Amino acid sequence: MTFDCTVRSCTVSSLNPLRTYQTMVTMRIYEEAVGAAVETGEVHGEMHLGIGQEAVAAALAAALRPEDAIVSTHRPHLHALAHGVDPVAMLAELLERDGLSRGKGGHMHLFAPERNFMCTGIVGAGAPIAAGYALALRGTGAVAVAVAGDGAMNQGAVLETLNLAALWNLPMVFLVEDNGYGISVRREDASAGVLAERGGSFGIPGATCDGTDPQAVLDALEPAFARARGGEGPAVVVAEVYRFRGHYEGDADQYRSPEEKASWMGEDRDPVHRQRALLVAQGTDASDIEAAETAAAATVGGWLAAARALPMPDPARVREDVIA
Amino acid sequence: MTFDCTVRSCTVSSLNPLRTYQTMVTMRIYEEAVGAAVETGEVHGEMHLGIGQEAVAAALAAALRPEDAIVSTHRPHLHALAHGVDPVAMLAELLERDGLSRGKGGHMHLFAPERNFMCTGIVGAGAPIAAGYALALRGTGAVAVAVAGDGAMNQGAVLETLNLAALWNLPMVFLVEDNGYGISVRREDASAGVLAERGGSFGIPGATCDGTDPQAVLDALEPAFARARGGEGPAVVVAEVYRFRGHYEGDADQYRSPEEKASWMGEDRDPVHRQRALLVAQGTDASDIEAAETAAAATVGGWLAAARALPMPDPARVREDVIA
Amino acid sequence: MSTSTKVAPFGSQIVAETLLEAMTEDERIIVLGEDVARLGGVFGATRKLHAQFGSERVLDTPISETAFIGAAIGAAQAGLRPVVELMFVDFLGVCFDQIVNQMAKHRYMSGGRVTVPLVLRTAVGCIGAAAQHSQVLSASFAHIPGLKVAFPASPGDLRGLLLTALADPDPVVFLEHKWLLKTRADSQPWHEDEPLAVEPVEFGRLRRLRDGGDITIVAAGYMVQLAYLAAQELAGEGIEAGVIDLRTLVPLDREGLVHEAASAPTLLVVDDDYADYGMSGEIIASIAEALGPEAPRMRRHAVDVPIPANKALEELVVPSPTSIAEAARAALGCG
Amino acid sequence: MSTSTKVAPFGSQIVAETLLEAMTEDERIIVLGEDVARLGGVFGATRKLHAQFGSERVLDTPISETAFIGAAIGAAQAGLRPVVELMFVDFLGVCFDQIVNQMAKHRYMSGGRVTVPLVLRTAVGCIGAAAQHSQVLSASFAHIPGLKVAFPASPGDLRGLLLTALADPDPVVFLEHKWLLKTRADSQPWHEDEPLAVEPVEFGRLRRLRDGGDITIVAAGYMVQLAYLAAQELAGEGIEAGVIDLRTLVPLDREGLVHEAASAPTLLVVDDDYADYGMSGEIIASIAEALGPEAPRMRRHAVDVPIPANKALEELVVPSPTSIAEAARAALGCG
Ligand SMILES: Cc1ncc(C[n+]2csc(CCOP(=O)(O)OP(=O)(O)O)c2C)c(N)n1
Ligand SMILES: Cc1ncc(C[n+]2csc(CCOP(=O)(O)OP(=O)(O)O)c2C)c(N)n1
Ligand SMILES: [Mg+2]
Ligand SMILES: [Mg+2]
Repeated sequence: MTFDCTVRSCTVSSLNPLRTYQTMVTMRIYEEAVGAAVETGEVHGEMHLGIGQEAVAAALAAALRPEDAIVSTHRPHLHALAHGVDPVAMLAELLERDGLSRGKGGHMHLFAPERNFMCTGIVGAGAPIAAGYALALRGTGAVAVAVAGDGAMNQGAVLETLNLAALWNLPMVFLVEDNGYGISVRREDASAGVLAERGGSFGIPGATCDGTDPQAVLDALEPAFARARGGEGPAVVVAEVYRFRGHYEGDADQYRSPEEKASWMGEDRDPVHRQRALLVAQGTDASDIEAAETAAAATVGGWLAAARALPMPDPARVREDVIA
Repeated sequence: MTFDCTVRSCTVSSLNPLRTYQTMVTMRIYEEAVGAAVETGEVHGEMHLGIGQEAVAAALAAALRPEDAIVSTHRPHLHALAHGVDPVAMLAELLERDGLSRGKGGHMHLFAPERNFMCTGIVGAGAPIAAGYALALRGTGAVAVAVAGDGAMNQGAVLETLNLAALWNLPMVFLVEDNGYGISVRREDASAGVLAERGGSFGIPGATCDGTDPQAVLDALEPAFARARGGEGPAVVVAEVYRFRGHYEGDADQYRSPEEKASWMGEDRDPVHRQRALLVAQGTDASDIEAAETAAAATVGGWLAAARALPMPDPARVREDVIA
Repeated sequence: MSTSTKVAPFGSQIVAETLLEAMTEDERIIVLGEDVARLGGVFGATRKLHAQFGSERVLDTPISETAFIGAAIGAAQAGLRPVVELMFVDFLGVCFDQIVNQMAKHRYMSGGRVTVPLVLRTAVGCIGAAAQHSQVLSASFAHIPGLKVAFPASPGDLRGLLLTALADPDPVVFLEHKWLLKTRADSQPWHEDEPLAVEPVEFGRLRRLRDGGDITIVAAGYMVQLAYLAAQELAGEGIEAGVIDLRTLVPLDREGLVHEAASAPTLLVVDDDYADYGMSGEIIASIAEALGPEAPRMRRHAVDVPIPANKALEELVVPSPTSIAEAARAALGCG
Repeated sequence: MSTSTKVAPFGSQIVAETLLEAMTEDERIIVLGEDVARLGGVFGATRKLHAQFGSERVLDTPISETAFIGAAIGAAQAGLRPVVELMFVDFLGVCFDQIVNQMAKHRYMSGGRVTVPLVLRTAVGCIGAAAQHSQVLSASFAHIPGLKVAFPASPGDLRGLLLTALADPDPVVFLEHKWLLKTRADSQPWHEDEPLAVEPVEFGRLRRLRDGGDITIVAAGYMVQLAYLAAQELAGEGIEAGVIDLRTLVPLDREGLVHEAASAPTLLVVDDDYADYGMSGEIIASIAEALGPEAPRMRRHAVDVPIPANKALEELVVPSPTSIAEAARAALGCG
């Protein structure tokens, strides 16, 4: 079951390729900065980066409205950026400073209530919570997005939520970032059937898209969002991507072959490079491309400086915020 | 996705209608005796009876081999009888005597390791355990049956197990007794989509059958068992039934309309009466029918007397059997 | 006991009427769970709510505890005040992640930016349904930082603590003992005011229900009633037993406990949850830490095996007035 | 410390080699869990097993803890001896029903007719990954009758207790502290024999690792090592601290504990699981019940909030040698 744009007569928007490129470069540099902070010891815990998956987040940014909710995963930064979560407060939190969560949450536990954004480090656990947002938002035109990896699609929490979302006709989009692996386990060794059809038995339509191309992702997301906003219920969108880093920073990552990595991470398929190539092919001025890159680097540089200027969390408050 | 007998070239057996009738009457009387024991106070806990669902169990009895495993639910007696679990020891356990589980398990916690039979009172929890039996039995030609109610099909445990069973090509049959309700909640208020298609997204075929007709159930079960025995993996079989009693003995059962009850429980649809009518239509001697009924009553009467002759559990052993 | 000629309501009715009242006042309250709508709850504790408020606010759910408890969390964060029913506490295992890692931790993990104001109502205790439907598991919640745990002992507290839970900014696990739900509001062995008139009861303050110079029995939930009956039995033998009702396990009134223990020559903790690594240990340890050698002699009487099916066996395992009295005598060295 | 020139193996290697040895001897042992096969476990504790025994006996699973832990139960009942890995103990919530209501209760509910011989290995403790990946939750298992809970404190016990677990007829929850997995076998602060030569270690018998006339520190798992380091620090100040390793929380060596406590003037329980309604309470209460006024002064030092992300905050919350020494001084009134 897939949704058909002609039937639904929704018009899919065209992304501005240059702005999208700048967004994607910003995301890439943001994640690289976070990775570098692991090296410097500013981050001492586990760190999962979204490098390679920027096209999905860039498309998501275009599909989301501020009042929408999104519950992300252990790999959450790009979704937060896409939804307009304060990038400095988030970066400060990632660097274990007095950030988004006062240094208590850390990178898998980002909360931005002003954007109805959160994430969780427990695989699959976000889907039911997204359903709760959807329940509360039902009828307002807002949508709740549950992000899941391919591996998460086998967790009872997600599967139960597919049923609940269909049953209650919730305004939800299940966004699956299928990077082919759950840590070391290949999708085909973990998931029977086709992920986009996981909602099928509950009557939920699904679509698969090329997750390295932001326009392709938006083409898949928009009808899903339109359905949900229009009160027609949930949809599943699977974006096929590749994670460029190990599962976490420090992962030896020997479970993926060099050939496989090369096939996904080359210039022809790296989403950032692809988007750049698109600009070049469209005849965009080299200076405009360069300006976008410079702006992205400057932006993240500024965020990083601002985040680093924030104090460390107050040790006196470590025992606060457990209960009121 | 349904399995097609012509394609699979499996031959479905014909049940002997008279023997099947006797089995069903025996089951009916057995459950009635248990219900009566609730009245007498011999059973003091919750009691869920399978009255109305005998046709499924009778067919199951024909499909099962002694070495197969079956993990049943909170409504387990008929499946136990179908698999040849000692009816006296079980009855004794139900009557809180020194029975199958020394009076410690009770009616939702019956264990007959010699038949790889068990059940659990936690909805959905049996499916993963059945998968474990299937894993251990894989390659032997034996099958593990996971029984679930319609309501259980929304529990993460069952949904996860569908994936696991498909992925590992486990010799499993998911037998769903769809009686239209999970306690008071109607199937359509709890389950999106079609139950027999729940396995579809995992590549598991499913079939729906008339659960009031034992031959129809066997027609659906046999190809599923044949697939599993032949190493072709799991299947889902949904049998449409009605529970004639409240959810538990004592349930006021006002959530089901008198009209609905009448439509299912009349002579034309009551599986026991239907089977009797079939015999009559086939020209079976009235005396043979009567003999079967008498035999069934005598059998259960004998079991009941034998069970009641067993002692109460030994209070001195109440703290044994927690750990070795 | 009440002297009113009107038949007293069941505990379940008190819960239902308190919810009805609260829902009338606060539009943000929604109720969800298995069989809570059309049936009004398997124990009747949500009766009439669906008729009154309809399917937008009173939702029957599929048997998907993870999904609907998680949904309650999301809805709470989005501004609603969900009251979610876990039919029997024994089912916590299928949804414990949402309880342990989500609702309990969101406030802390967000540095206080997010609160999860929901009430997780669940039926606890043994009314005869064996090992998977008779548990209390109160300590399984109380062990996890971030959850409040209320455990009413009487009809009045069913209402008083529920009112407080409904106004609390944090997730409150509200343990409803099945016997309390199933018996009438004038059945607790001490006098209480008309339960439906009870005001909110503060969390974290124990109450002394009975004075006693020989031994003090500490309990929570329905066990408080049984302890009271045991105390009455002991009084007939000249043993004066005090009875303490903890009311909430989290926050725990350690100060009050230590105060009570300081004047008690002997102390007995009664619990129908499991003994090991549970409430009884917490109570005794809290007192031992605070009072050291000044602490009274302390003993526990709690469940130490899975609940068996057979009634006679069950009675050997679950505390009763008789077994509590016996444990008290043993603690006093006169058993 | 070992004086051998050979580099000592990591804790994770000890687990893997012990499993390899046991699997060679006992064909019924299978290993299943997330990333246990091709990767050899995220901590490397199942390395080489898949290469050695193939996919029939070493199975990577989907991220479906309920399904595969349930499958381990069924397989155990069908005659296999599954070793199932729950990657982090923090994930217990998604599969707790299979643990609480199934594996723990089948023996009892079957009147002893069924046993569930499986080992549930899981990584516990804080190595810096915040509130959902740093928990210990040992008491959450130990509270439930029917589970055995082993908690090795040293490389030798990783092997010795695992060997016992693999031969046990009951479900054993085997808590592997991450620091123990990630550090080398000669890193514990006391001398131990070559860990890979260690024999099975009996369940339910604590061990005293250090004598001390001033205070006795009781702990389990990796906290024992930190307690030992704290004791060394205290020795420099003239405070003699004994160190007790519980080894298994279930069965708990209450007799041994009481014996140790009887000769200790002060006792400190250290736990990196949560303080409330947990192990520290159980230990203190067990001693208080048995010894009454003869009990030593008792204190606990345990985790009392969710684990924060920031390293400095984390260090304020998770016990360290320094904080243990400080707690010991406080307990002695010289803090
Ligand atoms: C319930 C649960 N099980 C296991 C884990 C450990 N874990 C963290 S991420 C991960 C893999 C997730 O794979 P996927 O959903 O595909 O996301 P990806 O990492 O590929 O983005 C696992 C197994 C967890 N956090 N929660
Ligand atoms: C995890 C869990 N949730 C809820 C229950 C309570 N409960 C027992 S039976 C039942 C209904 C089951 O419905 P279904 O699966 O259709 O079986 P039926 O009773 O109709 O045979 C419920 C909700 C339970 N035992 N376990
Ligand atoms: Mg993935
Ligand atoms: Mg049903």
